[in-house]
Amino acid sequence: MELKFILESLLFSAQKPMSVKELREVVFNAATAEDADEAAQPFKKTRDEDLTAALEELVREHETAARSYRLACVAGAWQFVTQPEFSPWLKTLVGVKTRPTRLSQAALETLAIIAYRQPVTRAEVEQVRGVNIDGTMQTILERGLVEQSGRAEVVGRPALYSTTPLFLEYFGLRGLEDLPAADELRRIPVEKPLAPITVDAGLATAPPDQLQLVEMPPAAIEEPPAPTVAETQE
Amino acid sequence: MELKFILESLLFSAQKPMSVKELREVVFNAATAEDADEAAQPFKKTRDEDLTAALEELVREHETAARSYRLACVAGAWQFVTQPEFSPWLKTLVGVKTRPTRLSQAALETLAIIAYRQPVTRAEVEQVRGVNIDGTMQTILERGLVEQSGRAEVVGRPALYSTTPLFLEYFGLRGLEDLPAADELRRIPVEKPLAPITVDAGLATAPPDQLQLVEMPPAAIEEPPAPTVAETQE
Amino acid sequence: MPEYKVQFEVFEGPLDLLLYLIKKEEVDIYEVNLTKLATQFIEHVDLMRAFDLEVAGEFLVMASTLMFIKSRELLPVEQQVVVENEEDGEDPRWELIRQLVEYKKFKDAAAQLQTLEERQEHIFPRLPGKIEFVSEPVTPAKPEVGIFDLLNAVNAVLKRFQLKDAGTREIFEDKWTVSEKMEFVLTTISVQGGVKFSELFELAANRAEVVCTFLALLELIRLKQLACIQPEPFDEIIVSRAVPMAAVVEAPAENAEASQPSPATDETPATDDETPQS
Repeated sequence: MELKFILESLLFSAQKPMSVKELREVVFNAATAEDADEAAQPFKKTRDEDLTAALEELVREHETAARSYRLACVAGAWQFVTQPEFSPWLKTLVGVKTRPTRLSQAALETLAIIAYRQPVTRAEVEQVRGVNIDGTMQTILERGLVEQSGRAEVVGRPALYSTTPLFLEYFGLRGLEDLPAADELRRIPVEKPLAPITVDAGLATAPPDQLQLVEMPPAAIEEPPAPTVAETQE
Repeated sequence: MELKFILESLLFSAQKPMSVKELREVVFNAATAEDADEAAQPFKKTRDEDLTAALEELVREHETAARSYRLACVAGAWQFVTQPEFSPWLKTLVGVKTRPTRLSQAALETLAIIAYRQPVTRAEVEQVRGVNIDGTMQTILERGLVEQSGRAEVVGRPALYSTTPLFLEYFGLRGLEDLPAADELRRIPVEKPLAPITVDAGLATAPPDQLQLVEMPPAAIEEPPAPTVAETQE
Repeated sequence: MPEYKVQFEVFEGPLDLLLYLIKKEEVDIYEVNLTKLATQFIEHVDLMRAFDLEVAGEFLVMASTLMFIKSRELLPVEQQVVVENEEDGEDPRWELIRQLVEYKKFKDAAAQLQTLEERQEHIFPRLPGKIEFVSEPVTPAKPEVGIFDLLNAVNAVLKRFQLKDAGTREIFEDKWTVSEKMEFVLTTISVQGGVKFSELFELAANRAEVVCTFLALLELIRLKQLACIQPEPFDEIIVSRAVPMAAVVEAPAENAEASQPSPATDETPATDDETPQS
């Protein structure tokens, strides 16, 4: 029995990444258990160097095999991971497919305001955004990202809205305190500019050649425009 | 992107065994999602035959690679499993499997008859075994390995019994056709030797080669008995 | 049926005992001397009784069948009794052999199932941890920037001030207003055409100013004056003027020649046949 295959079978079946230490413990325990299997006993004195060497060899072998998965070491823990190019199918598998299309910019703004100012009334959000938010509120309510959390003690007792746990999940946040710049944004009231500064699109002053480099027509958004990418990639 | 690698990555990441149907659905959904990845789209029309062929190829490839795990199909669902020789370490890792106690010889015999002759009445099983099977039937019914599957259209309309999917899972069988020497045992009206049976051992009339076919050496149990199966399979 | 328990430890039934006896004789089922077998069977039944084991009815039925066969053998053919149930002169010896052969096959099959049963105890399925695709960045290049990307970016900028501010907690006058910053942002972009997100904050004196600038940015985006683009996931966000509707027509041609930066796949995957065999 080769050590590398033992480690492979362990990493293959483990529910979570395993460190060299954890692997050593399993190999040791299997060798010294009361009813230890004969095959397991010779590995009693396996050292960390042996383990590391075997793991490195496994990495090489799986790399050569070039299958849809590979052995990887992340933060000192070893695990099998799938190659990134299979993510479209894996996402479908784990049900990200049910994750609806991306939120619109309007919905994101509404959501951001609710997230930072919760609990908040619809009127307050509208005041900050300067537009009617009936549509976007409905969207984010339906998607379960916000919910009614009470009623404000003011005239008419309007509904108060807060974000839901799903909101945190959707954005990969551990908690509301994880929101970027939470402190500042909670405190500073957005001052509405007295007048829209440049509403008129015609006032663009940038020379055309510059514009072409930087400005991107909505159509170009899907694919990153080649020149810009090349410049900024590294 | 090759289909087999897509399936491999799915089975590699799935939390449970997946049937061809489930795999087809994932491949289809990934291809037709609103924001479907370009790489996923070409697999929209993948047929079950394509999937099965790809899976069979994967099985062969992993068998050839001879690593610590393999791709297996149990009860019509595909999954990666470790090779049995690594169980000393895996037991140490995940703890001893919580498998029910092993079946008694009597239960195994009853189960074998039901498996090969299903659907079958209790009386038919008793006839083959030559004993009353009330006790063993109760055991295997309770363990969910067999179930009542109808009633025979004969006097008294006795219950008919069949094996369950759990039966296949318990023994790690892909399907009923995977039962060892299935063809032979399903229909065996035993051929009557031409001459009457000998009173005296010396007068044996049955040719030895015929006899050898009938008796199965226990050694052949590990692997499905290759020659016998091969001859009768097609 | 308490009586079965004891017997089953020894033999699964009369057929099992018969097979055992045949095996002991080292002859094939078809070759077995049934007369001899009958004698041995009855001996064993007697033995079981002697050991005070309860003997099930099936053993007694089998014993009588064997006795019948044995007695028939002793008579010349013409004197043999014709049994009522015997169709086309069915030979009870053959009937027993047939039953034995059939039972033997299933007994073998049961042994194979047992092997499979034991084998399954040593097979462990792969139970991978759940994959999670929670955070958006996993999705490949979608350069349009969401509000949270911006927030993340400004957070990074703010962190730079965290250390600076740590010691001196002065109270700043609110020297900046969002309106002013909106003008600042627009001016900067007009002059430079487009700026990196972080450049907008380079001159900021403290966190309050950063926040002000950021809110200005948000407001301008809302007014559709600005567009934020992230060429690659995690790349620096580029802030530029939103394209006026009229200008769209002119722009696209430039982007047509999108390069195909597919990195040469020199490490061509080995064919699967080459995977190491051990």
